[in-house]
Amino acid sequence: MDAKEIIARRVARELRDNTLVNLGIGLPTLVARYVPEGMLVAFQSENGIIGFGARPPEGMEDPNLTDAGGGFISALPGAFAFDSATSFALIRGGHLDMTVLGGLQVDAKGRLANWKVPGRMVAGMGGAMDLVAGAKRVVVAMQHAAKGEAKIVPELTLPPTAARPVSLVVTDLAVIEPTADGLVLRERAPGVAVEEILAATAAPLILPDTIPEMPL
Amino acid sequence: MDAKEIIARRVARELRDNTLVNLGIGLPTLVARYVPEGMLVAFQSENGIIGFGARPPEGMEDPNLTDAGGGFISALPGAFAFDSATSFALIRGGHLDMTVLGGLQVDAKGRLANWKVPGRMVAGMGGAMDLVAGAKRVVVAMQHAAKGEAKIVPELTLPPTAARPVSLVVTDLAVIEPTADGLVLRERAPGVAVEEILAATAAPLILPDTIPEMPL
Amino acid sequence: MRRKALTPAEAAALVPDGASVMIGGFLGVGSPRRVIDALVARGAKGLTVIGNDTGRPDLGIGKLVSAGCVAKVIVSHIGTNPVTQQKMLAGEMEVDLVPQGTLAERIRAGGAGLGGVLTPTGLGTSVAEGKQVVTVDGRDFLLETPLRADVALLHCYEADYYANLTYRLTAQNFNPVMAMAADIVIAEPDEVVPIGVIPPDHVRTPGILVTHLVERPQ
Amino acid sequence: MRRKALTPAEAAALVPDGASVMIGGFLGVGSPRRVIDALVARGAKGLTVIGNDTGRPDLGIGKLVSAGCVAKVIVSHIGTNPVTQQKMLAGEMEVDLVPQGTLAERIRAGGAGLGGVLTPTGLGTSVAEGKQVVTVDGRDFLLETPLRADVALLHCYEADYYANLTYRLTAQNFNPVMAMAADIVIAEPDEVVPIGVIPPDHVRTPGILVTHLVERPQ
Repeated sequence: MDAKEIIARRVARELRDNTLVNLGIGLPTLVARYVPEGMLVAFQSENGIIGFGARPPEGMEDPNLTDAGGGFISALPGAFAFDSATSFALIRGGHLDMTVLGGLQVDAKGRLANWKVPGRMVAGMGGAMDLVAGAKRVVVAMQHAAKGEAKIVPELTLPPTAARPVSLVVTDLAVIEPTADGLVLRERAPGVAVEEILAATAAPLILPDTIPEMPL
Repeated sequence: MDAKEIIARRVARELRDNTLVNLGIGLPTLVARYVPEGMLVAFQSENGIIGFGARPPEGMEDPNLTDAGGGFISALPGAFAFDSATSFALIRGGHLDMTVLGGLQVDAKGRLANWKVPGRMVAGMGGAMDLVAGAKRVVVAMQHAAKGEAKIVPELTLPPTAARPVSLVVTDLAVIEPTADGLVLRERAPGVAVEEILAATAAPLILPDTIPEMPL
Repeated sequence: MRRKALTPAEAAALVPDGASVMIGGFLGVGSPRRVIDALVARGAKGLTVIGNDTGRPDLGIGKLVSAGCVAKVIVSHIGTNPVTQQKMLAGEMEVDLVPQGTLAERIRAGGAGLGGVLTPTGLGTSVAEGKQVVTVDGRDFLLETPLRADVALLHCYEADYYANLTYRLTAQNFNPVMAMAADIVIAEPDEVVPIGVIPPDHVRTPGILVTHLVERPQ
Repeated sequence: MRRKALTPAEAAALVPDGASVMIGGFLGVGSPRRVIDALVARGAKGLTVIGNDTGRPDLGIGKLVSAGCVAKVIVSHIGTNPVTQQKMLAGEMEVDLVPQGTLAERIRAGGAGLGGVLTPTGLGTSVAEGKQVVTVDGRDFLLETPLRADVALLHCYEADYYANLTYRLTAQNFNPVMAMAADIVIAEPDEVVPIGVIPPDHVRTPGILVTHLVERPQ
């Protein structure tokens, strides 16, 4: 199982029945593949649809039906299409049970940075700032480190996406929960030792008595 | 021709081709009867439709299609139905070319009062405050006096509907235009002398050299 | 979520005495008549009702006023209901009057997570009393704050069993904004259709906002 | 008003060099492609473009960026267009980044006559720099001001000859709010239908907002 699959499978465990969930573009979209059997989750794509499904068969794509990354999707029975003002009224208004976002950095206070690397890469925040400000739960899905550099850091060195802390961070090595006391190491990836996680993490981690392996 | 018909016919002369117009409930709704031949005016009813027509024949009414006074109406080809937020976005956003409202008082500054008589009658402002704040032109259609009491007064004694002055006042006796210098008497009703208008008006009126009869 | 349709009485039982309740409709058009009748039958008490108007004594929100279910109303217009006027003057019921467009925006703000909106409406009138005036680009505006409620009672035209809703002509009015601004959202449809029958572009309120669905008229 | 449909070139001629232009679409989906191509063909210059993103170098608003038509963009995302990044870093084009939900609300406010809205989005980030913070019921919000433009270029699914518009699925996005927030509003439909064919409940943008209609694709 590669790093992305580990992350996506573990994040999928955070899904709950009868909820509305937004998946950011990139890694987070993989989560939709691992919805637990029998569970009904409505996915929102912030470009304007709730209740979308997989890419249609070749030749049956509709240029007016895409996800937020521009990929073709299908509409499930009971889908709802809407404009951008409505989309973000749903997001900002607290009607979204969970959002899953990619991350460049998370710091000891649980703050996320994911839209800009000054002087190098400016993606823009897109919907991320609204999602972090408004969703009931914010789950960050990201690789634990990038090119050997820790992404979980004492203090953000990149521009923050919001002042509000995220709810949970899921990486290929660990599940980490930001709390008022600091970052708590909740779970290890299969076969990963706590020492390995500590070595790959620049921020201090609080270690509970038991740190089980992730259920995947 | 009775007082109401005079007022409605004269206000109808203010209609322009290809415009969006809101008619307040009561006297202003009569204006729709006198749209000049060949002119296309879209009427908005603030409860949620643009492009409505007359009451349908007996037995063909729809309980979900009414005007702001609760009366049955019909939908013309090309009509648009909408919710209250959209309705007032159109009104407040300056998309309405003209509104015609009833009035209790207008003062020398052109300010309108039309929603409350303290201690006696509280109708509520309904959409009137938004209409006066947002419409490009605000025309007041009212009887010149009520039970012998002047309704055009030096200073409002009733609670104002807005700080913004109205554009024109049309009564059964006169057409009066609020200007920066004060109220200007523009026209007389057929057969009505200037002296008669002055006697029925408590606010000072500016008298131009010629004060023609209203075209009806 | 698939939703079992409730009877109007079951729906009315979800509205606690003393609750704040948004009720869709404009002079009763687009109001949930069956749930209103069930609230009257139940003898609901002490409600704060947010809506466009208080209808007429035997119409729309007016039925609740006449039956003594209402402690306070937040509405734009009471001119068509003399019972409201009497109760207000007698001090039996509180009346908070809000310009119609401001009412729609305040409810929308409550559902959209906005802290408020700036409007020119009401400047220089009694509506401005006690409110903050904010200047933007040299123009003054009133700061109007969000409105939310414990319960929203909606009328709609069609619903499917996800509670996706459509509205009809002028019966739409306040229903869509209210659907976003309450903790419990109860929709009373004229017709219930299978999931998948309403095209995605025709849905006006998504089922994820609606917590309870009332059965179609029997 | 009944509207004669224009060719894309005639529509592009209505957009002056140096104008501020709102353009509907999300990564090109729901963008008025034929009018964009006509603007490129005309060699438009110095535009300030307001939209969700700058598409890709050969897609959506990106075509205007690549062709050098654009002096400034006000968008939420540029990550899919390296040409935008290059021009920004080279100082050839100004980029103003706005959170997507804030962008939608600012445009809506511009069209709805609001002086601004209060949002929690952007608090504690660089988006808050230079903006007023307003406290409502003990919570902080950013004051975000309205956006309007000289011209709005929309894509729609159907239009009738009053220019009543419908949109389709995710091609709706920013088009409806932009329709309310510009002096000149040009709609590019996939299909033009007779007046009266679109039911009143299915119209999403009324023709009274649309000043010019583009012909259906030939």
